[in-house]
Amino acid sequence: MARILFFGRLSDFAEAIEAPLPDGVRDTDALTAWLSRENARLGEALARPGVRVIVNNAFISAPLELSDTDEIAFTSPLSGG
Amino acid sequence: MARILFFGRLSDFAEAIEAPLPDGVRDTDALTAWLSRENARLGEALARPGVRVIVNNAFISAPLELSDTDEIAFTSPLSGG
Amino acid sequence: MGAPFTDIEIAAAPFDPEAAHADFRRRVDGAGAIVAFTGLVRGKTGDGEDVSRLTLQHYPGFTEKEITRIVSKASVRWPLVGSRIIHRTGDLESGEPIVFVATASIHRRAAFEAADFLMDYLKADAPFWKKETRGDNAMWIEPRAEDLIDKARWRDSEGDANARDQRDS
Amino acid sequence: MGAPFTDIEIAAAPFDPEAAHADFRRRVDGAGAIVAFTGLVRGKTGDGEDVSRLTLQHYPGFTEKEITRIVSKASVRWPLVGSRIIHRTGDLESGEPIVFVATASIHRRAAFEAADFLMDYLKADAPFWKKETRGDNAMWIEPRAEDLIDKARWRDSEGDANARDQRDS
Repeated sequence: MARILFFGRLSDFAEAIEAPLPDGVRDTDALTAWLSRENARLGEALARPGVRVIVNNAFISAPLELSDTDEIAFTSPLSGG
Repeated sequence: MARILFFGRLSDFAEAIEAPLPDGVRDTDALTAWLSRENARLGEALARPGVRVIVNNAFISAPLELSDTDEIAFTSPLSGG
Repeated sequence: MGAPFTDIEIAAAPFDPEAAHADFRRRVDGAGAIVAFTGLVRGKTGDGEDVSRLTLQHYPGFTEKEITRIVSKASVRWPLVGSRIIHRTGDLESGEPIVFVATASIHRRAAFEAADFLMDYLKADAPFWKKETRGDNAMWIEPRAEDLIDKARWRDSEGDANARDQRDS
Repeated sequence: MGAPFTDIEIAAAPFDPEAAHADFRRRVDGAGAIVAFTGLVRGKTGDGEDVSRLTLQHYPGFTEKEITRIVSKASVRWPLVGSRIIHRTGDLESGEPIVFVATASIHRRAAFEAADFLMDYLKADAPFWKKETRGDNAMWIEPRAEDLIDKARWRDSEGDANARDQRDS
């Protein structure tokens, strides 16, 4: 089961998801596209500047291949401590 | 009555004095000379570099005239807080 | 002096900075200097508007990992006896402690600089998301240019800071 | 924000830094940042020799006056909500708090800089005389070049420090 999490502004539009990756979703870009189709308001928020993706506790800087054991977090710009 | 106080290293050699100024002592230099005559070990300590004199709660930078209402403190270099 | 200890705590409920300080002080045997920073929720924004509530979100596991990474940077740079960080999450009211950072070292300059550094890095890099509620209006706070400038202060003086650590407290 | 308050205390007996911090925190309504420095007596000198006792002498009246003057400098330079200084005198054992300096401001940079400044000035200028006892040997401590260098850090950056105060905490 993949875990998909949302933080900051993004958490206003979606709850955490614990499920197998959707059919045909093999990387983070595809997952973003899928989430945006399923949830238009989340899609708008994901398209804003500063959104970053964390896979298995590390920020990614390029699209990353995903599997069903991954934890993927979508984050709006962090506010800091 | 003048009050004469000693701090730091100087306090090892003399206790506070509360008395009229000695005869003929009209300024801080004369007081230093009188104290050094009365107490040789104090005199040696007063001659060391860094000794400063405080009259009525202010450091003095030149010999200062004294009267019997003054508080005069002789201090070795302060260690700081 | 052995390896420095580090305590990192994400607190979902109000915490007591003085209890944290007392506990920290008991543990920093041999230190000559403790610097403690306590951040308090302010009831007003920069523009003087009232904030009725501040809500902090964190990413359990990842937030702790990132803070640990920040503390490691400080431990490499300054000879610390120990450090302690407590950061609130959840809903906070005006006046409540939101962050506590304590550092201990043999010498005071290292303790001051490390605490200052930790706060700058926490402000810029720690994974927290803040929502301010003003009346009926809630808004997510994005990072401020100032926080990135504060962090950048530490970039070009690495050698300098190390040289200064060697002095007495 | 009204005029900053200042508490200066010369303590002949051990004091509790956490009680002082709690009391200070209660009084700094509206502050966003508290920085507290606690200095502890170290059981060893810079050369690793054991110190069995530290004795501090002050000049009642004059010492308070000089510390007040130092705090006034900080209050002019940084927008403080308040500050508190406690300094021990008398005989101190290893591990005992010797000095506590707390500053509060709306913003963290001002609180950090003011506390750091106060410690540098206290170290260099506050009228205290210290005697270290090592075994049967007692010696008066004279000021160290480092303390004068620390103080000199604040000389040529007055404009800079003021500019930085304006930023948000």
